[in-house]
Amino acid sequence: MSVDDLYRELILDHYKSPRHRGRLDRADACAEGQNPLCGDELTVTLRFGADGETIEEIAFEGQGCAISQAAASMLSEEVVGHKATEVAAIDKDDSPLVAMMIESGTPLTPIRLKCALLGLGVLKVALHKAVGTPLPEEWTGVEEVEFE
Amino acid sequence: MSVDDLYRELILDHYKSPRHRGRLDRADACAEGQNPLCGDELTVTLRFGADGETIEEIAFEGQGCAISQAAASMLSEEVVGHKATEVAAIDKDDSPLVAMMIESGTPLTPIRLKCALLGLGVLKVALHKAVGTPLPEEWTGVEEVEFE
Amino acid sequence: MALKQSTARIDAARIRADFPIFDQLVGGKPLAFLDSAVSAHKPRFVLEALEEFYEHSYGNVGRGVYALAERANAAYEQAREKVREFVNARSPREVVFTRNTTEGINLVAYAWGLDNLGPGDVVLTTELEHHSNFVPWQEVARRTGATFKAIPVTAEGELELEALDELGRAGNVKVVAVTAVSNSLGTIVPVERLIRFAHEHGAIAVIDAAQAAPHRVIDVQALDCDFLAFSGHKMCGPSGVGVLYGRSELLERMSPFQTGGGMIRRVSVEKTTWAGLPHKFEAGTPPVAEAVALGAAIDYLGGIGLEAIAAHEHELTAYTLEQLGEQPGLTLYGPPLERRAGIVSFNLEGIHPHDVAQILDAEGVCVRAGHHCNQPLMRRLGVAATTRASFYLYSLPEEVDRLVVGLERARKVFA
Amino acid sequence: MALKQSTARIDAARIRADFPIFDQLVGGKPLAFLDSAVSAHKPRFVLEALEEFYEHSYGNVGRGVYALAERANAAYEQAREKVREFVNARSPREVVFTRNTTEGINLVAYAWGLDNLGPGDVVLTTELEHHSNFVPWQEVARRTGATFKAIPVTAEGELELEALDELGRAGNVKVVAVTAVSNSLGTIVPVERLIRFAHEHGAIAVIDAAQAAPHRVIDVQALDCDFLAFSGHKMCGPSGVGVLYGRSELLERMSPFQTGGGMIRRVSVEKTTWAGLPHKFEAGTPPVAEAVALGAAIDYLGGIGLEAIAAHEHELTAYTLEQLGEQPGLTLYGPPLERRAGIVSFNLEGIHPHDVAQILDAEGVCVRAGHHCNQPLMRRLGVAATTRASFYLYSLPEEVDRLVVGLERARKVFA
Ligand SMILES: Cc1ncc(COP(=O)(O)O)c(C=O)c1O
Ligand SMILES: Cc1ncc(COP(=O)(O)O)c(C=O)c1O
Repeated sequence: MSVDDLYRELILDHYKSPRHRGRLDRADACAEGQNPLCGDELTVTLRFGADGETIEEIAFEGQGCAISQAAASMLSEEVVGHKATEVAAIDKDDSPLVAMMIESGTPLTPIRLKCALLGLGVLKVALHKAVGTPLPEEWTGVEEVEFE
Repeated sequence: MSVDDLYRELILDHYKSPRHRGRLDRADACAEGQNPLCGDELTVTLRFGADGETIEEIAFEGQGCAISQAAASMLSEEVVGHKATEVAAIDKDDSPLVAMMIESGTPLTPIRLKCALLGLGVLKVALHKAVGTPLPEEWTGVEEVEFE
Repeated sequence: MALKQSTARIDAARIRADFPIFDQLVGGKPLAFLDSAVSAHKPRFVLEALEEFYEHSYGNVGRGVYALAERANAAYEQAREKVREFVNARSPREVVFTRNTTEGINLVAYAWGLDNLGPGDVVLTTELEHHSNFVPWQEVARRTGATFKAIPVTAEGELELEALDELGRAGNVKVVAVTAVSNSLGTIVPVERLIRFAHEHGAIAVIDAAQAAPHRVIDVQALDCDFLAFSGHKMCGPSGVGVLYGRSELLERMSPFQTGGGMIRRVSVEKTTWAGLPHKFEAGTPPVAEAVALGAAIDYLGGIGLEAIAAHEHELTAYTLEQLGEQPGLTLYGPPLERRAGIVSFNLEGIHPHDVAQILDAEGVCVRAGHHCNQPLMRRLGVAATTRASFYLYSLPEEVDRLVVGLERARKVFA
Repeated sequence: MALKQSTARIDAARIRADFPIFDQLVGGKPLAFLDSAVSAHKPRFVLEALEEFYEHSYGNVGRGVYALAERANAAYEQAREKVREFVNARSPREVVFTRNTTEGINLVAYAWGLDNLGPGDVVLTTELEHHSNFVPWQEVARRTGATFKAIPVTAEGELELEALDELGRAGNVKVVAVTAVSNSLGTIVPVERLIRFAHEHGAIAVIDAAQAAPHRVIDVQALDCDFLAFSGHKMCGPSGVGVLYGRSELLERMSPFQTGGGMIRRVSVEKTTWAGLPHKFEAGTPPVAEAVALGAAIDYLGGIGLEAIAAHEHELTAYTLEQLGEQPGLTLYGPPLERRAGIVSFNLEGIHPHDVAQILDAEGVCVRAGHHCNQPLMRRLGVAATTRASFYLYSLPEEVDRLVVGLERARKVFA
């Protein structure tokens, strides 16, 4: 994978101008997670619609590399309007940034994949805590850092 | 070293007819020790002369290979009449069986050396406990098995 | 884990050519190597994988983003996946790389035991155990105030399973730690029975597979054990690497064993949290190259087939029992052939095993002499030591013949 | 452990030819390998020693009486003697082979800590520590009820030694655990001062020499430390082996850490006693081949000379600080050159270290990006991560030049 493929315009754009950035007050679900390899951290907060299961608002906050931040930003655009169960079922290969790299024939390496999946993982943890949807395997048994 | 060198007549003779075999009553010094590699065990008991430091009587008891048993037997013949401090100063290369093998140009290998030195080690432990002579390095810090 | 008789046969003489150690003469004689239970030799295939890794892909794991680091990491995780398949674990998250069997058992004894045992609890092992599946339990019992007990064995070296009823009635059994195959006697232990016993009493079942994994198919799901440990060096892999399989539900709830780099989630003076499985149990730089080479060993053994290897060893064992049975003054230990892996322990009357082994060595025959890290078993058998021959895929009947000749010589020397 | 300037110079380009890893192109480019602090590459000399051992002398240690086993045992103990000389220990009994630095520290934390720490006692480490010399102490403090404290560091990453007075006055310090060289910043720590402090207060001094042993002469007698740990893989040795030096008086009085085969004197259900040093601390089959190859690495480094290696790294570090100091938007971390080993950490404004490392990788430049297992230090520096270049005997100034070119490219990509 060439560096230009990886740092293509879309990713840099999301990195520099992240969508749904911040932290919601009165959130219905929230979680915080780290990528232990690099120390990157992301916090997600979200609110459901009236049905109590459709994501109406979402916000990510944290610090990390372009891949992890852009992946969270791209994900945030995709999940609004979707039900918790649908989001919990998103396969890693279907998260937007990862899918884009696969489609372009330049899949992420395993280590960078962990960066790209931090946002999805944290989101699934939040949904799990709020409405009991399944956790991804790599997050089971991990002592969850409580959200203050 | 050829097997015949190792199992020369003298060694087999001491193995089959060990000298100073047994256990003394009313011993002035005693100790028990193992070769952890093979589980061989030897117990030594001894009595000092009137000066309280010259070995007057000694007895070894235990089980083990021809080398360990013959070495203890040969040693027992050598130490009678010697002072505790003299015995504590016997270098491993000077214990009778080991010295004999070195002289004949067929020194023991490191693992068999441990067998040959079990008797000397146990004896030094006994003297250390009775009259405070130094322990060989390999016996320091070893939890000594108490003699009942 | 009963012996699966298979029609596949291996050509041990051809296999032997894969092992460079046999290319040399030792003391002017070709090696008759009958000591594989202590450690196996390495085929060229494994040594080449080791070298290839160091020369082209070496790096630390789980950390770097550059290509070489990704390559090392991928090779390491691929080895883990090979191990997962080898023992049929549900997930590579259940596969922890250790130094050896001993460390795997210590890991469970410390990380599970310190937090889950206390006065009144019973830690149950057996008189058949290698010290590595005996002393760690004795130690953790001492530290926690739990009671340490050992299931007795018969004079033939099989577990006295009738003792289980009473042990079960007495209650409070929290751990059942048992070997799958005895390293001294070759006894094949009915571990399924003991695992069932453990679970009926709410205990965890810990299997020492050091002597099983190299020789017979292991399926941790079929066994339903909670932990299972083995060593790479006994199965044609390098020294310095072993495996602990652990049921993920248990591993997830356990404290870590060793702590440090690579196993944390977040560290601060106030509080530290742990990484997910299996990394939580792999503190510090792991034996990276060794794990990769163990993966190659699994490939190598897989190419030959464990069933075929077990069948080959079974034949050699039958032949050895037959040959040794005819030797004057020779006592054989252990169970009958049907319940025995490729290990034969014996003693020659009036000659200490050390001396037997020394004389055999002069004939180029390598056997083990001693207590084999089985002192409780030796005490049960009423001996201080035995001489032991053990087989592997490269073992040949000629080696057994040379053993017999050597024993005759030993009798002559000591006549 | 101050930097010894030596007039000896090494020919790094020639040395580089000893390392097969550099014979290849990665991604079409020669390697600019600036990540030796995480793990070093291996010279052919070491790989050949490893192969030679497996092919001719492989065996388990301390057990067999046959010639091959004696050979393996002798090679293993000879490696121990080489390590003894390398750190100037009084006796090989003070040299314990471990898996890595992390295990050495865990050994002390468990085997010394569990029996010697309790409520009211203080375990003192520093904010500079690698997680491997931080978390084990935090954990043993938690288990024993002791208090865990960390000596603070300055913004330049040096220890605030003034803090010692108050810590000393508060009393009850039982352990002082400190690194000799910071793996993130290269800080050379005045460990002599801390060891003296420890002994003045009746504490043990534990030195993490993971980043020191590969690069500078260590003399445990001159240092007067109680324990000192390092890893083989960072000093041209194989993965899977490390060393713990321990003062014999302490090791003798300590309980074992792991238990099992090879470390016992006598085992029974009622009571087990331990073998003498160093075997008491080496349970199970050790990393035999790895220890032998580590011995070869010591020979290799000795042939070149640690002073010359340190001097070479010093020059490269000076050059790097100079080059990077001119880069726009680049922040350098760590102490001045005089108190710095061959490690340089930095950040580029607006670009995360992971992205920097990824772009550098595309240029064939291997650097580390992350928290380097130093989260408490990162927090002190106010960053989540840094990019780090680190040097070894085979490092070349051209590699630094390629780093600079790569950084320019990173700025362009993120412009
Ligand atoms: C200062 C320091 N301590 C400890 C360690 C841990 O070494 P290992 O992973 O070999 O146990 C490292 C290696 O990263 C280090 O740099
Ligand atoms: C049954 C059994 N358990 C445990 C062990 C210990 O294995 P390791 O020394 O590789 O830890 C052995 C090896 O001797 C063994 O045979």
